[in-house]
Amino acid sequence: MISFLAILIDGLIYSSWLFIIAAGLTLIYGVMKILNIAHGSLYALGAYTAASLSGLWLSMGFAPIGSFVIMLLSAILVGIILGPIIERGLLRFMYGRDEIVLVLVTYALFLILEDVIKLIWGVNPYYLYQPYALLGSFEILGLTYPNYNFLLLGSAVFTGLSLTWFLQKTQQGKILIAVIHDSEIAAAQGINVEKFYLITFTLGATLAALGGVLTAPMISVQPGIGAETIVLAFAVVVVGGLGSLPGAALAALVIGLVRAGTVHIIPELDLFSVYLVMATVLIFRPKGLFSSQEERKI
Amino acid sequence: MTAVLRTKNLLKNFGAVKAADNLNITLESDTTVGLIGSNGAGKTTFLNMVTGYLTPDHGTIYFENENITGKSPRDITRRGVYRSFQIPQVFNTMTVKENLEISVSIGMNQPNYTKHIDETVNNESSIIKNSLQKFKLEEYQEKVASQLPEGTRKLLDISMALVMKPKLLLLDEPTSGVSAEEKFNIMDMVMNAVRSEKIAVLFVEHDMEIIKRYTDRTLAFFNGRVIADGLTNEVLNQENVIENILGSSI
Amino acid sequence: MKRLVNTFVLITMILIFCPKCLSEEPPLRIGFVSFLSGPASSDYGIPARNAAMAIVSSLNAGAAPNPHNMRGFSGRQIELVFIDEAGGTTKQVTEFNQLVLRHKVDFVIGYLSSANCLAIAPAAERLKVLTILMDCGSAQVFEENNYKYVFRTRSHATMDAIAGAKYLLKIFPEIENFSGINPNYAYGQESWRDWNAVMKVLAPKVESQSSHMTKLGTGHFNSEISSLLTKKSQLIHSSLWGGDLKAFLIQAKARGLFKSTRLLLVAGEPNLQKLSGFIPDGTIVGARGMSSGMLDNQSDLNMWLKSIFKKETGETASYPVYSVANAILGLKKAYEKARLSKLQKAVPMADVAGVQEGMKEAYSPPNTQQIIESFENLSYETPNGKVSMIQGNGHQAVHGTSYGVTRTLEGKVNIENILFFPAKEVQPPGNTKSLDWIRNRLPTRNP
Amino acid sequence: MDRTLAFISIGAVTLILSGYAMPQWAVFLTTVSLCYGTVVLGMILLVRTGLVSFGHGLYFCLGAYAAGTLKPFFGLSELVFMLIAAILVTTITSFALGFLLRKYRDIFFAMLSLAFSMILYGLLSKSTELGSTDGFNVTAETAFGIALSELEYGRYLIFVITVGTSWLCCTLLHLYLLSNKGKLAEAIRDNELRVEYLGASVNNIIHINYVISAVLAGLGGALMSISIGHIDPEMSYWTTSGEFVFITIMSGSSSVIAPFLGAAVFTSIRSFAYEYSPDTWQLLLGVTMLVIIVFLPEGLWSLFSKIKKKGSP
Repeated sequence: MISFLAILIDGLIYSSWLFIIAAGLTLIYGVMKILNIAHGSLYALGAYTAASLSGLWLSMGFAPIGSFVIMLLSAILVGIILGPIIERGLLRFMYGRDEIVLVLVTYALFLILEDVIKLIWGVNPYYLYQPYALLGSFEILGLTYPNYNFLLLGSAVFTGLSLTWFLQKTQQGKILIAVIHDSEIAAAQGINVEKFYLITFTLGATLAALGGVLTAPMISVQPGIGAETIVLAFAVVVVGGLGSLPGAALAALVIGLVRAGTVHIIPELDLFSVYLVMATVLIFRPKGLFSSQEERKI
Repeated sequence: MTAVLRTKNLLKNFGAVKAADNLNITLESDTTVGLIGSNGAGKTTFLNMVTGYLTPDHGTIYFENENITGKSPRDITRRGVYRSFQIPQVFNTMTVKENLEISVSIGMNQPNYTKHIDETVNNESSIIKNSLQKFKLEEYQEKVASQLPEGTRKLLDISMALVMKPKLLLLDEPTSGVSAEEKFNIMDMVMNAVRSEKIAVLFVEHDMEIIKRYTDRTLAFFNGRVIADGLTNEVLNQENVIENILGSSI
Repeated sequence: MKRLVNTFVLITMILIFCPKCLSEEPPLRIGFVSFLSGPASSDYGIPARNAAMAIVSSLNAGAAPNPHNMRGFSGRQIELVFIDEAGGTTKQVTEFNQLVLRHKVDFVIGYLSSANCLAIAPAAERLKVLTILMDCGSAQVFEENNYKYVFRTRSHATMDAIAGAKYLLKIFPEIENFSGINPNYAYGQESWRDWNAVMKVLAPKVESQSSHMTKLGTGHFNSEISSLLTKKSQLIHSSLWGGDLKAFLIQAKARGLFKSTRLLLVAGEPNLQKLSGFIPDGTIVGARGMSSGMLDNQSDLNMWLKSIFKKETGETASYPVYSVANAILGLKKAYEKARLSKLQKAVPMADVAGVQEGMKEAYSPPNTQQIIESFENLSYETPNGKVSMIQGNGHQAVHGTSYGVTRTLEGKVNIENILFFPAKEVQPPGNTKSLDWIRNRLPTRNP
Repeated sequence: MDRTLAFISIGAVTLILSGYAMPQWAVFLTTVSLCYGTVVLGMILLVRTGLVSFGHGLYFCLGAYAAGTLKPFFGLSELVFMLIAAILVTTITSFALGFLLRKYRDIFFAMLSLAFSMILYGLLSKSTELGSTDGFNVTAETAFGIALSELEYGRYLIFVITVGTSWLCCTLLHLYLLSNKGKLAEAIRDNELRVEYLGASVNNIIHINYVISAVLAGLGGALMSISIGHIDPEMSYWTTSGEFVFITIMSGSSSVIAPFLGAAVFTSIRSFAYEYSPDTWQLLLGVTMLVIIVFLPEGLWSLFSKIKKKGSP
């Protein structure tokens, strides 16, 4: 009973984290058809920025609770500065190239950013553990969880809902869906597709950074944290169906719960449980959980 | 005359839309049949079912008295049913000549895959030359397919289907997207090639001038059903055809 | 005193017979390989690189204390060529080849990853270049092979498990059960396997409850912590290190895992001070050797190392710094011993025929062969005590280790109740395989 | 005589002859490049078929492990047997997986391949008998029955065998690409539907090409394990496959020589970056990648084909 509940809670927390990162990735893929490996670097940059800025805030003796605001600002800062730099400065010259080439471009970017991070922050770890314990904790059947996890869960739900609202209820969102559906037709109808690419990439980058920002208090921020994350996010996005937001949510949930389950029940399988899920889903749903099978028109 | 193609009670639904509703159609060898109908009448669906791209929900398709229902396009093609497409399906990065070479190499060398392609092409060079000539593609033969004008792409598409000596040829709107001046040219070339080979032809067409000029028999589809079938002149003058199909297209 | 005389003899003889030798001999080139990128760079690779630079520049200036006070290696200056250890064994073997064949380095020092050590060793044999593995823990390297050109100046990881278990049973004899959380790769798996083997021998009644193997770089330990919380084991054995260890501690502390459970960290020391704030008091930590962080070692050598490292980086010397010192000083000692013994042989030869050739040979720098001969079974002083190369046919270092428990005072992590385990208590004698030794109930060396 | 075939053969003979005089480090780099090149040779066959695998590390690793485990499991360390083992294991595995993968295209093919290679990585990392993540050392003690360790030119013989195997793979693949079936690869990339409607089986051809590319990757892995002397599960990690994809895109797929050129350039750049900027080699490699992608969209080989076109208008 305890372990069933624990699997559920642990799985949910892990899923929330996965979803925040995967949401940005799947959005970028949906609109721009770019599977962005540099998403991992943006995640790391978010974590570093939050650790530095919030660390500064705390060391100056301001109210600790304010560090949450700083954290949010860090994510936006990374997204707003780097999103446009990367999209305008590099990616826009690549549109129209093969999807695989675009993956390689972002891989190159990932390599570059890894070293850039090292040049800016060095290799010594940064910590931001204060916010993790700041919100107190709750106990359930003898298991203690910091309330910070609610923040993670809340952020994931908020991200999911607000993106859905944006896509379905706002004018801009509807246009974006048109672009997702067929960017050529959208362009032919006079939609400024490039503007939407910029908006999407910035939004996606902000979400990646947010993922890093929210993780920073739980880890030691140091080189290499982006590399592992990006493969996981890939798995979520692919399992969910590339470009599908609800798909990413479901996939994050499935992968999160499966991972929590394996850790509790058969810890030996932890190393590849994610990939087993990925292979299994792809075998039975070749294009992921949420994707419409399109007949080709001939 | 023997029946090349026979369908029995073909049914196909897409959700609530009936794309094929109890189709019983027989095609004889050595005839040219037109298939008309408004958009969504089920013409392409019929072609797709016959060639195996779609499986009917119900009913059977016989080709030369063999049940071919549910077989793959490849199996059906190998039996001698070839088709062209509304949107030309050619190999875009290859030249016209290479497109034909590939067609020949598949068609003529089923058992001999490991042979060097040049050898195959040399052996069958007369076929390729012939096709290029018949469809006036010689001047384009070194051009890459993606850079051809639409009419030429259509021709290439059809010529690829014809290279293989089909028994039944299905053409899906051979003149759509082609200028008015070009369309008779194209059809003349196609029909000349077909007639010399004694092939049964079924083509889907919106252009009644083409139908009148090139077909003996016409089938009219409406909402997935055959509403008229007979000599072209008679069908085109049938009241329900004028009302449901011709009226809307004028 | 004897050392001082030797050094004096060596310098005077070189100066008398070959006055230009010291200045004219080209510098020795050492390829230095450590993680400069990736997760292991921050706690291991970069401090190691910085330590190598600090130590070499101090040695080149002749500023090290006795017995390492000679400039460079017996007067010859040292140059370092740095390579990143990241990227997998294929790359490492390729780069190793480049270092030796193209950059013509005389020696190679480095390697933290056991996979790299295993892969590099045969390559070193093939290229006949003296290579010192400075840090990797796998016992496999010398227990299953017989290398001529490869040395390891750190003891292998089996010692950590043995000393840890002995320490645990001494301070916590009533222990009934334990669980483990270890990184899911060879080092973590071996660490857990050795630990279980040792516990089975030393305390067969203690129950091994559950084992978690976490992927490197996981970051999220909620599931593992929940599982450990439900198990309520008295002790958690862990060989996590670096970022993973810190993430685990942050998350476990916030969830009160350590209220009822004691922690034993096999590889806790490398970043002990960086763990201030979340490492629970009473955590049992191993030193993976005898780093000064644990032993209050006031020797000149230790003071020297601490001060030059502080000067270079502004930081306190940690585990990898001592690994580098072990490697470089060992090589220096072997080189100088080889040179000295050549010169000593040369003195009686002065009388006999072929004087010229004999002298020339005697004053020429020792070749790899001669250095290897003097390195084998060498005992030498390091900042953390004496190291003896007596295992693996004289190629594998043996030294003692210590364990202690932590107590954080005013933001500084202190270690109390330190117990030192001499080599013979925690290391198999001679060429016995470590797992066999454990299974045979750790017989001590026969005199 | 085909010009490409002549070039490949002259190249192989030149390598073998000059290998005797080349400095050892160059011989080593060449060996590594040839191993990578053989893997990428298989990748370009897939690219021609319109598929990119992000999991070819699977076969690279399987080939290496098949070769490496002959000694511990069967007591064999004959180089020829090692290569045969690699061919057998990769053929069987890819034939089985091919039934599944041949239905996938684009990014889904890439991702499912990735998942499989990561599962192998996980399995190997768990198997302590095979050294877990540390892997184990591999030595070919004999080649064609000749004891390699006793020969002074043992290493050179391995080099010659590597060149020979690459030459054979290259030649055979070139001939295959020119055959009726090989030509269909490009047809499939262009328009699968048309291929089916001409009467050829797209699935079969993809399956065959997949097996061929897997065997080439396996051979590359086996040869690599012999030259490097060590194998570990990292060979199946996604970054290894990523490198193959990079070399493939960098080389261009228009010639069977391109992969070897690409692999040589890649190994040299990486080696250069490692040595001259050990702290920022990733940055250097990333920038180089971008430069190549931007300025040579058709791959390195386009440099040569352009020159050729200029030379013979």
